[in-house]
Amino acid sequence: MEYLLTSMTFLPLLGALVVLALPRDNATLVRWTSLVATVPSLLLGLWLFENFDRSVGTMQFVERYSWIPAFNVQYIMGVDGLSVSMLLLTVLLSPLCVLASFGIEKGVKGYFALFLLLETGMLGVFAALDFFLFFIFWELMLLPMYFLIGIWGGPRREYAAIKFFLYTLIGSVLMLVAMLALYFANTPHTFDMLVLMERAPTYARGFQAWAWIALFIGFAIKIPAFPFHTWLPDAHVEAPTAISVILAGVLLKMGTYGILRVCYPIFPLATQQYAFWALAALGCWNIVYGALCAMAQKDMKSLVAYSSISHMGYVMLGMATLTPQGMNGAVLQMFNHGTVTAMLFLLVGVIYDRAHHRNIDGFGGLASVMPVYTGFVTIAFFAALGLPGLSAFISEVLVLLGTWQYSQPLAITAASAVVLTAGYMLWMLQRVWLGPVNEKYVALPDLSWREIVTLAPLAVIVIVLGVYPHAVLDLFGPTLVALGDTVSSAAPVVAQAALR
Amino acid sequence: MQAIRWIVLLPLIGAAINLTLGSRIQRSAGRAAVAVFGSGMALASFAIAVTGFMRLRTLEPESRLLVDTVLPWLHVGTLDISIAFQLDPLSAVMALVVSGVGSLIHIYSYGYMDEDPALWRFFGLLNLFLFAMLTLVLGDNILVMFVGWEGVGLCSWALIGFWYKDHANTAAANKAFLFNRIGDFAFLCGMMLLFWTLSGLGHATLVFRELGAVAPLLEGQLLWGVPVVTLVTLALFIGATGKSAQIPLYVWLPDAMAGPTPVSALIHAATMVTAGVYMVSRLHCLFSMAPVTLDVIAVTGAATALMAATIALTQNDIKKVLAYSTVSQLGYMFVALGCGAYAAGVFHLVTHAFFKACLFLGAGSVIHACHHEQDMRRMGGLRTKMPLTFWTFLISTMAIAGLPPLAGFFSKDEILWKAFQREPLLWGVGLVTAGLTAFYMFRQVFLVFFGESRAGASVEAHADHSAAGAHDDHHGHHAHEVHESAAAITLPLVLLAIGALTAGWLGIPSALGGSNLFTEWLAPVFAAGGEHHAEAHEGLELEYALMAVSVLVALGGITLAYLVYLRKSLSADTFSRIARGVPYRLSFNKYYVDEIYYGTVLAGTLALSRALGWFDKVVIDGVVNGAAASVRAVAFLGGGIDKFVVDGLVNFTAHVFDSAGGALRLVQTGNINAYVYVLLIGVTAVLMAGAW
Amino acid sequence: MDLSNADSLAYHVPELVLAGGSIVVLLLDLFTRLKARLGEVALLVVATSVLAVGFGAGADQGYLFNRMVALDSFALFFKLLLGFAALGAIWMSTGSRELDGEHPGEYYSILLASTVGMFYMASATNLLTAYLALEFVSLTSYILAGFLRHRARGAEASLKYLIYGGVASGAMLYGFSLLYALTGTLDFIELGHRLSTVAAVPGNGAILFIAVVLSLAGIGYKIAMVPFHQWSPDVYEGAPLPITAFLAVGSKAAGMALLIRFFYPALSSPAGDGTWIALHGVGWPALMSVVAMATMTVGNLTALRQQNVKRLLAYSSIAHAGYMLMGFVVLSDAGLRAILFYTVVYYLMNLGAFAVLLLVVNQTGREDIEAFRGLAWRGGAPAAIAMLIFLFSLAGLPPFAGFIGKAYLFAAVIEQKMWLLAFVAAANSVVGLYYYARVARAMFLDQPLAGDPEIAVDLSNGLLIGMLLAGTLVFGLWWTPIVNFADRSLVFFGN
Amino acid sequence: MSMTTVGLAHYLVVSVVLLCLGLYCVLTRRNAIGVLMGIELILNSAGINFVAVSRYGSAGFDGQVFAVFIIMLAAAESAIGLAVVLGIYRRMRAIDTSRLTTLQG
Amino acid sequence: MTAADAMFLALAATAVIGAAGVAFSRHILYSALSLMVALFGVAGLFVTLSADFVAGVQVLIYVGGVLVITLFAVMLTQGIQNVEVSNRAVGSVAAGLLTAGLFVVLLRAMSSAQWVKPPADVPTQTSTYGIGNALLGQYVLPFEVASLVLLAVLVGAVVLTRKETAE
Repeated sequence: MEYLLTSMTFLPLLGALVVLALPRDNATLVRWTSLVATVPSLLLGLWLFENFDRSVGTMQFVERYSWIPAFNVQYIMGVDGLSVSMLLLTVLLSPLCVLASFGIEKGVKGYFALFLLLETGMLGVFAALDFFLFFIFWELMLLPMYFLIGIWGGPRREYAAIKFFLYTLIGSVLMLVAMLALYFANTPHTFDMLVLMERAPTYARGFQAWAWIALFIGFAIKIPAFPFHTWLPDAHVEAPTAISVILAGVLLKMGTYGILRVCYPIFPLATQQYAFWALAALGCWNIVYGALCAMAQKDMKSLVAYSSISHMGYVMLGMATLTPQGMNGAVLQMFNHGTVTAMLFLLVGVIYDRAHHRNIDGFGGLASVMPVYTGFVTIAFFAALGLPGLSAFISEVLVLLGTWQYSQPLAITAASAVVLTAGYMLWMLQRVWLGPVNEKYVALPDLSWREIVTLAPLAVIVIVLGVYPHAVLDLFGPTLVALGDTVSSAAPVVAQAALR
Repeated sequence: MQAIRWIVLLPLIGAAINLTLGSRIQRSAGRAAVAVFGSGMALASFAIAVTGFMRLRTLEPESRLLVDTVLPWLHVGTLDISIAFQLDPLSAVMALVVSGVGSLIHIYSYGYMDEDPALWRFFGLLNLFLFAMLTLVLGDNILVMFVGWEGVGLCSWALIGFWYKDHANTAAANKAFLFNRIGDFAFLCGMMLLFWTLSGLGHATLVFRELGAVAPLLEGQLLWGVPVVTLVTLALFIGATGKSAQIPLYVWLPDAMAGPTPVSALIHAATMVTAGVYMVSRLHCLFSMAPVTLDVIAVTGAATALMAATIALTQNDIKKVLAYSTVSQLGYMFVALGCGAYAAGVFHLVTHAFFKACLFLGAGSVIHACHHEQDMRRMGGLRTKMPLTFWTFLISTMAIAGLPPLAGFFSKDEILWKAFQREPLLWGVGLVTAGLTAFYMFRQVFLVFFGESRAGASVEAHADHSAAGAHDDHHGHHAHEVHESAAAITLPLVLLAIGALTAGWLGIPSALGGSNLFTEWLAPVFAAGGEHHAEAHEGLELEYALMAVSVLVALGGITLAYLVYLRKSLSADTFSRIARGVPYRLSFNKYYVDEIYYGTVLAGTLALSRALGWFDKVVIDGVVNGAAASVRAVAFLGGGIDKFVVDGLVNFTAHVFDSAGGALRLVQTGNINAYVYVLLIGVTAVLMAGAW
Repeated sequence: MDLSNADSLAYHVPELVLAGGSIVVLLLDLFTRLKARLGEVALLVVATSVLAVGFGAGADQGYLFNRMVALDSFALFFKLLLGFAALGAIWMSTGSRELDGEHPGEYYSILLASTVGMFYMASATNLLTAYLALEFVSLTSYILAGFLRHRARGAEASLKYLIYGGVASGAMLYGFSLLYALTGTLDFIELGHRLSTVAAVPGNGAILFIAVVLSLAGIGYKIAMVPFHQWSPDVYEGAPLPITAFLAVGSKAAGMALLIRFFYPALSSPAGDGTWIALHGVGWPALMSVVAMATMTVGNLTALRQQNVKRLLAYSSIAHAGYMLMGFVVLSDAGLRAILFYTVVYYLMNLGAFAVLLLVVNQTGREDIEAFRGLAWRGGAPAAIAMLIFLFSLAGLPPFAGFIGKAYLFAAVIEQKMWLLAFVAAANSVVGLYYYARVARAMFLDQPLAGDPEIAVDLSNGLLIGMLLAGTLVFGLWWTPIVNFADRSLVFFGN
Repeated sequence: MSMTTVGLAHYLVVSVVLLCLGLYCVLTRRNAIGVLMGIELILNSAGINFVAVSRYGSAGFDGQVFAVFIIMLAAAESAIGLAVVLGIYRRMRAIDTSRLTTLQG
Repeated sequence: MTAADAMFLALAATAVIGAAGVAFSRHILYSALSLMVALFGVAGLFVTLSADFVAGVQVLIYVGGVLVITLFAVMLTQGIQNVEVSNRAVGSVAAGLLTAGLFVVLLRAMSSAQWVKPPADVPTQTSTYGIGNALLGQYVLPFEVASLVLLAVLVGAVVLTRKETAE
């Protein structure tokens, strides 16, 4: 499996090209081709999951080729536990999203081609080990995302799309500046992340500080951390279902992934310095703030979007603690949030497809109209509110445990969100699914087989990981321990200019 | 010991099958199939629990511990948690009660829910509840217990809102879950504090059987100047108040009566609400080290017992009376725990499970017979129509009133005795409560079973609405004749009544010549906690005297109820007019606690939420994007805000940039002279800046 | 190698071909019936010239015509680029509907002459040649801008251009005269040598600064940098579209070449480690970095509200001049390399955008954003996708060549730790995206209205767009050839 | 600078005056031909400088040659300028620059 | 004050007054005539600088060529049709301030500058001979290029003024 990561990353792109070559009028063929195009990556992902050596925290399956020698840009792909879990999440969600997109009628070819391109971008981000390559993949996702929201989105899609685009770009340009500064901080100049990590102890404190902040803002916009989050509700509300799923399920993770992949090992000193305010306090605030905002929403999707903000707060908080529990919890939360929120968005999409609106007050009693649907809703909602036995509980409790060691007041504040989360989740459940049946929606059909197939795997993952979290936890345990050590043990450089 | 897991897993399997395939089974194989399957799982679980219990009995008292490790669960850093179950005397007792009473209620449910189309769901949820409760009880560490702890909350939510088409039911369900969550939050905090303190001491563990050994290490550990163990236990106790409906988190329990009656019996009387009691007993090694917490528990318990009893006096809903009575009885248990008498608390838990379950089921039987009428003022005279129900109900009422030799007498008396030893004032409160209990319970009996039938009588306007018409579908059936319920309903009643009659005999104190088997059985568990069970022989006379007093008080309460409600020689109005009716109104309106909570906490949170939602939409969107309020004001004055929001200028920054762009466009007048101006101004400006 | 007039001729083939071609085209127009084929003839001429330039690559380097012009890799680079710009412009002209029947002989003749002027701009090493070349390009540009006489906007553009250019080149001339007065020489290199002593004389600082600033006016107006930019949107809008493209790409590149050639040898000296030291006492790098920031900001902000795509691209090209100036002010070889690199990718993507615009203008007769409404949904999907890629490349998004170009510029700036400049440029990239996205939005997100014509891609334009697109895509992922080429082209006299 | 002998400085002053008057002319004139005249003044002022420096500074003919080129190019510029103006006049019957503002923004 | 000085002053005054006339005159015809005066003044200054050839070119090309075309254009556009005779001036105050500012800046900078000094011994040549030599020797490339420029301008001017007969 020499080209494992490369094939995994670029097979969807190949699929996109095939899709573009298909006849325009045969939508069914396009749909199925796209679905098939996501499968090889999924299989490779599963193979990777199986064959990844879980006992070590080092990079595996590394591929390294020279790309632009003049600029010392290389093509380096490789995975450690952190990347594997995210790759896995991506390849799992992609086929489901394609399946969930079968209802798209307009510009089918374009939609699926863009989706597959997006998948390549996402996989590339998680596999790239050269900063320049990373950046290119990072930006590669912007375009498809812009169009997927902008063309296939809701009524205010243009606004949402451009807002998403601009916000992300602001982060990107800051990242670009920091990346180039880092490039010049090393002699010989390099973008090789592994080398950059090795040299981490030689970067001066001041340089680390501002570069960290610049990168952090870039990543924080993606997470999205307060106060860079306002693009998220808009983007989610307007995006088509599958795109919301990808957005919440994978794209948000890139922010936290980036922090762990770049900020932590390359700027350990700055991480130490800023972890509290930038990550822990902000994360904690995200948790509570997102939950409170979610409570005030009237649109189901926007509620779920704010719940994402809240849940991503756990990730930030957990990773800030640098404790094994906190960091493992954070990464596990990334994975779990990916599956749980994917379910939530798929479920909201189901009702939107039928009723063509998402107003929480506009429904009622769907439980008796669509019992199977309600079953999945219940699983997803209770997973989202952190019910023990379901996956999100594990990660949240780990994060909270880690946080307690780090700062008790933060842990208590964060833990208080369990009440708020339960509040808005149940409140929505009550108003939409319970109560007297709304006469308008008596005749809504229950889930179709296609919808069940998209939801069931996620539900299974949610339950299985609640009982046996080590299936995923083991992947990144050693990686995170090493990462935590790097950051904890970082010491300032003595009398040595990092920038030449 | 591989079998223990099946105590837990069988109900889970039952739940999984019934919840996923149940509706098909019910459609193809009939309602009975679902019920039999569900009940069968519960019974099987009970059977295994019995074998486990038997197995324990064969062991030496000190080694009565069976552990079944199922799966390593969480191993991160110092945290090492497995999914494991343990059977020791305490958890065995609980498991027996839970699965035993649970099985009976399963059977009862088949009779009670005879008209409900979603029987499969009901049985599925009951099974799921059993699973969760048994996990709570049998879990060998705090985290597994927490799984059950929240799991029962989930089931409680689902079952209270079982008839989800009624908005009130779902509201009650949510309320229950949220109040439980508040407790869970505290529980979580306590757990984390405990874990990290122990971890810091080099003994990171949350496993119960190890805690006993490491607990003494906590001595002298401080956090924020307070002993850690006190903080831990207080936090855990707050968790317990949520689950076990104690002040200040009790308010959900009465509302929870919106659920079907078997649910009230199972969850909100016999099992789930006692989880707090079980938890405190389970962790007695910690609680015993925290005298402050014990005091808090005792006082809270006593206050809850008294307060709930006073509220129960005036309620008209048959189930609400029982609900407040439950709250009150749980208060008793906490008094016992607060006094360090864990065994006594658990003993009362067990007896209470029998008689309260029986009472609820009896009430259910009545409600069922009266076509879902729950207002006692519309009942009466059912004694003859439903003899079996009446007798079982009466036995249980006598048990709860503490009349010897029924179960309640022994357990309550032991608590009172321990309370007296600890602090006579506690005993006093307990005694008053006992009297009130006897009064309102017999008030219920008299109103429901004696006198003339008042079915169809009009009730005052201020009747309690929240539970009055639990179930709209069944209105309009009033004209039917009331008759005794089916065997599926009466059989459990009888069995439970027998329990209510005899369960107390397990713990006849030595003062009455008994051997107090129950305390002895639990002794190995509580030995580590240092519970004193050296009987004070010199206080024997005192003990007799106290027993007599409490029996007299109970009889007094019964007599008063008789005078007011049966003989009517005393008018209830006389009492309600005491002190201008203030006490009556307070009691009738449950001290307005709901209203206060709603007005402060809930309204505050919602207001904050709305404010932040607005803030997020307006201010953050504005500020983040770098434009101050002034810019917005300008945009607004310019009449541009609409265009701006609607027409999709990305955000306020865009607006600023756009304005700048607009301004720059104005410079581009198209007049060539002006262009040359700009050129020259540019040059001159640069020259001036550079030359000087 | 310092050749006299007669010897120089052998090294002067590209210019001779162009100049000859210019006359031949005119004659063909007058005396033959080849009117419809003149575009192809002009293409052939430029192609020959470009080939001639190419054959000169790697050969001897030196001064020609008594140090009037230089023959070095730097000049070669720009001549190639300018040749390609002319090729593109002519190609577009042949397919442009608005130029149909508009005196093709004169048109192509002047276009070729203009190209010669640009070649001289890129290779001038003397104030006189520089001025002459600049005026040459200006004069021909005035004519070309107003070539469509039936269009009022064309004449207006031409007049404005002329007046503005007259003042700007007058100012530059005055600046040159002051430099001459201070040093007594017209030769760039000699100027550089003498200025270092002149600048050391107390009291000369102010006049030197004035001379530099005034000189900048003429060159700055060619590359449309603030505050000498105002002519460009009007002229771009009024001129025929291929000419707009030619001005935006060629004229700007030639100006950039002259700017570097003038400022680097004359106003700074190499430090030996790949960086340059500015002439002491004249703070032109600081001045220019302010100018660079102002240029990109003004260009981007003003572009935000444009409705006319041609005009929008005009402002965008102002902004891009600002980006390129970043490479200019860092005073390092890396910066120069970045500029060279950027001119190449800028050529590809900007010409590409104009080519798509031409397609739309040809078929709708309109050049505002509305003309692009729903382009992707009315048969023009390939064109829309191409436009999208060009625009987002202009915006500097990976994986397109524009990003790499911008990355090099940023890298040069960051290497010299000019954080403010980097920050302003970063902010500008974001603003820039917004208006490019507006066009993208019109093409993809908006639905066509009834009556919007179908857009078909014809072979000629399609081929041009395709080639530019291929370049934009390929160089976005594999840009080693350009970077090597740019690296080799950094050799110029005074270096 | 002394007033006794005419030197470079004197010519420079004259050229500065001409430059400024030319610029003033360009700024204020609304008649396109007037503006073009202003440009001629500017070019002339530069020409004076070159010739003066050629005389006083270096002995070569560089400056004078430059001046010849300036004159030549100025003529060319006028030719085009006037041609454009005539073209505009033919169409619009006006050559007022303040009315030539269809291209703006 | 020597005769040369007087000559300089007179010619400078002529040039400046002429230029002022161009700049301030209200009538476009007067402007044109003032321009002629100014150009003659400058030509005279060239003579004082021993640049006879340049002066000759100035008179021939400028006064003889440019000015005649200019007058022609003025007549074509205004004199004959009499549409708008004025040479309207707008914003004179601001423009005055700006140019005055520039003037002051330039003069101040010049006052402290040290101009280039002539080399020690200079062989003098007659201007015309020298320029001729230079144009056909050192500056032959610009000279040739200039011819190309003029050709292009010629063609362009023709195109721009040609009546649209074809259409």
